[in-house]
Amino acid sequence: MTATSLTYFAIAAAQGAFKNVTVSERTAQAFADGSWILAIVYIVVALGGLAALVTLSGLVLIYVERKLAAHFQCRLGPMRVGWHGIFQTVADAVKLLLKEDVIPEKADKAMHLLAPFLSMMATVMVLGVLPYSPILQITDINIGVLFVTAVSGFGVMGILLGGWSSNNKWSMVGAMRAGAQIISYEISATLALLVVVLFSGSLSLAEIVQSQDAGWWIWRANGVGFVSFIIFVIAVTAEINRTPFDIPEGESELAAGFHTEYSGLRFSFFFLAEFINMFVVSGMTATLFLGGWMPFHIGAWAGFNGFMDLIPPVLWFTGKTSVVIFLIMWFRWTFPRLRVDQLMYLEWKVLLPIGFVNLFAAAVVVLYNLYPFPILVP
Amino acid sequence: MGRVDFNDVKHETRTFAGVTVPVSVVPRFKRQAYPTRFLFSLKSLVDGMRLTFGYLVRPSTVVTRQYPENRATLKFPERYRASLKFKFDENGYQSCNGCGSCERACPNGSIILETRKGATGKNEIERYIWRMDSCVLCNACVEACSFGSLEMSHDFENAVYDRRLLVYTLNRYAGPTANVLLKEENLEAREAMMTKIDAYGGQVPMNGYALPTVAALGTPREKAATDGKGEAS
Amino acid sequence: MNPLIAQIAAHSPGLRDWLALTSVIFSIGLYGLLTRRNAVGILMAVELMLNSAAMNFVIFNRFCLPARMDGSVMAIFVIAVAAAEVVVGMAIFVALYRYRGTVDVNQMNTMQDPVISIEGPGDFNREVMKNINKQYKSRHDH
Amino acid sequence: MIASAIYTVLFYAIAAGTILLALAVVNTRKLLRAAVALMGALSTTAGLYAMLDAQFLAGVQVLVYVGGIVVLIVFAIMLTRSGELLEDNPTLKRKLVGAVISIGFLVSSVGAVWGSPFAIASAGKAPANDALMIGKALLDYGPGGFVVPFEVISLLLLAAMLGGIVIARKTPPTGQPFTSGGDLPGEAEVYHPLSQRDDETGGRAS
Repeated sequence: MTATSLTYFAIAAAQGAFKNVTVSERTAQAFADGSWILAIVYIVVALGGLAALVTLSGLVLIYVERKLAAHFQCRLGPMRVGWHGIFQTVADAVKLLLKEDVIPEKADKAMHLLAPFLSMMATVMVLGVLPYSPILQITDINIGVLFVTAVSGFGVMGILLGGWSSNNKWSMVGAMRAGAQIISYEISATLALLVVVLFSGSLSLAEIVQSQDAGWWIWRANGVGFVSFIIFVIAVTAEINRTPFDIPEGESELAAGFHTEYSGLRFSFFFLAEFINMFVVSGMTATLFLGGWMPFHIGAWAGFNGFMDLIPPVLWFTGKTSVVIFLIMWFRWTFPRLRVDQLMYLEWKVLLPIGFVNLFAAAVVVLYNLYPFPILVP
Repeated sequence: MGRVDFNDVKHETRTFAGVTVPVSVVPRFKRQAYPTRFLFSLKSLVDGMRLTFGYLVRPSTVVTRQYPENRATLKFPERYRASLKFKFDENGYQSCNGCGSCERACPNGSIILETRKGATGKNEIERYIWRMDSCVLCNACVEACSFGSLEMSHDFENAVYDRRLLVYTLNRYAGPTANVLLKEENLEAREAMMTKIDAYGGQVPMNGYALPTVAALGTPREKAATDGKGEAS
Repeated sequence: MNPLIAQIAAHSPGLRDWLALTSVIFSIGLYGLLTRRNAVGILMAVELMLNSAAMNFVIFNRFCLPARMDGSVMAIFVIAVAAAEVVVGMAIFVALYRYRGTVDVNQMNTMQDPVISIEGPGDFNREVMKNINKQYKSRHDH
Repeated sequence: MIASAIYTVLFYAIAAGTILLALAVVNTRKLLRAAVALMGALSTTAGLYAMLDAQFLAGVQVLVYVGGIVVLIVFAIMLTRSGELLEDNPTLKRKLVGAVISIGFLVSSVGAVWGSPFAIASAGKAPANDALMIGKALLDYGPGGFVVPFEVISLLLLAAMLGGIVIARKTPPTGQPFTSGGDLPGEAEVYHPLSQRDDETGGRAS
């Protein structure tokens, strides 16, 4: 069975290797061809790949975060488990798995159990539509950008439920803050994202990447793209509740915010969701503004462009995502936390007006063809 | 961001209700225009990021010390306080005369003095008990001591498995009391009795507990202690 | 082909099945509307009803006029109206709660009659009711 | 054939889920659980929209309902403490009346649906890019365009937003009609608007 399916998969991979199709399309094709096993193999591989991505990127990101945090603060960070503490996260994960899963006595148990899964679901669902490379994407839906914005609502619900069901004042306050913060900053993130949608003329993420063939939107959009890039990075940093916008879990005032009462596996779900969220928003930033898996090209300089094409698209995607992740971590270990009123001030009085003006300017640029590059209309 | 320029602060005298007092007149805080403030905030953000990036790329700034490996080369700040210690001169004598200032100065009763009447009729210290388990290392005893007999040392490796072991005798055994000494005719033997016994100091089990991990108060500690105590009481 | 699969495929949902589904959801919403006493609960029931009504547009669009998107547009309007309704509704509930200490719709009867029955528990409510009654009387004394 | 069978199974599964969640919405005593069930019901409805070839609408449904409306409802539940003050069980009479009316409505409407003929378009194929179609329809002012309703809806949303802010505001602004006096000292202590309506001191006296 295993050998057969592996063979099937190898053949299919060889056939479809250089075609611009997603895993879901291949599954549908296999299904239409009547090869059930191949379709099932595709599904299993996709799900397994997602699970592996979640686990691996979680482990790696947590380690990197701790190391970077340490070095930003003149420390060394984990050094004991393995070479330079490289297995520290694994050890922590094992510890969390073995810990007792405590549920407070007065908690609303069903909701308390459900909340981390909602949080996790919101994150993993976005991973399914990110284009990692032309041939590596779980599914490309028509409304990709809308989908990404929509499913973040489940994350808000997860946090709100987690805070409420713990029956703890700190959790509750943290959850309310998180809810207010996320739905506020979602507006700015959407405004920034609409600029890219305007330029590329499509909601599908794969097509947005394709439209950056001639140059990335961050600079090809005549400054509008750069402004919306900055707004987007700020807004998504707030949306994933990271410092300097981490008032929902402000340690100094709220114990740990909405996940104060969580322990063991469920806490690790919240924790993992936070880091995968960082990967997701960085991947989205890379896809929308930095060209996704598109290699870096300079005009018609064929030699340079050819050299850049040698690097596989997955590496381009990973590299760009890593740069944004580094940026977000750099923010975290540099800036102090904002107060609640400053947070709201920043969103409603600074980012929102700038976002609206920027969107209007982008509309003008697109409408009157004010930019020198041609855009690809699918 | 507006800032107060301290060069603009004027120092003058003013009369309030017939009393003339010197005052400092600080100019009113002025908010700068929005674009200036905006740019200033951006600049401050960039400054902060540059600073932390500098820490990231220069490994020499790392201050972490990896303790068990660098035990031999550990360096402590001058005023680091890890445990209380008696000061002994080169002959092994301490200057403590059992006045009890430290005992009174201790905020939580971590110091217990047992004194006895010495050979010259003055009080002298018999046992200086320091309970590390309740000590907060506040340094009040060291400051209270008029004779400079105490100091805070850098010995920080004091971990034990039993809390009752965190009780120390700080002084050394200074020989039996005078009446015991005088009964001894042999001068050499008298000298020997007056030898400072180092082993007298160190951990003492609390409330007379017999703990397996602590060496019994045997020779010479056991003998010395019983000798001294039996006569003094 | 497997006969079971053929059997299942023969029962592919048609227009009437879809409409029956929305009717069921609508009646569930109606039941909630009639039995709930908490205003927020009633609002949720209304959301269910609005939702099923919006789905009807899409169903008719899909089955009767598949080449156009008018049903989707109407559904988007319904969603927008639902959003507006929830915003105002939530504001009203919060204001009501601040003044009355409850959002039980059975107690929202201050405009009903000069003699007000005190239904709800709690001293706060009682005080409010007494106050209202007193003021009503004093206004009529003038 | 297989696709059709899968479609059928999916339809009945999702429909059953939606109905169960909707029942939970109206029957749960704890309101916050009802809100979670409502979120589930609206998400499964999004799935049904996707099955009706309205992907864009499914996205909008999740975006607006789950990300906005349900979150607002949860906020409303928390702010009015409806989750803690357990709603008392409706009386049997109330339940019976509700059940009779809703089942009566269900029977009559399903009967009407089953009895009436519909002009079902046989050869219908949904357009590939529905977002594009919806966008064009929304901004088209020719025949079949919806630009006027679109503008009206945007006005409605603006009015709702302002109304929400004005109603839920803690202290009413000074000198506005229909408010109780303004940001006066002691305004915060006033717990009922009626208690100061006849009061000449503007809320300052207790």
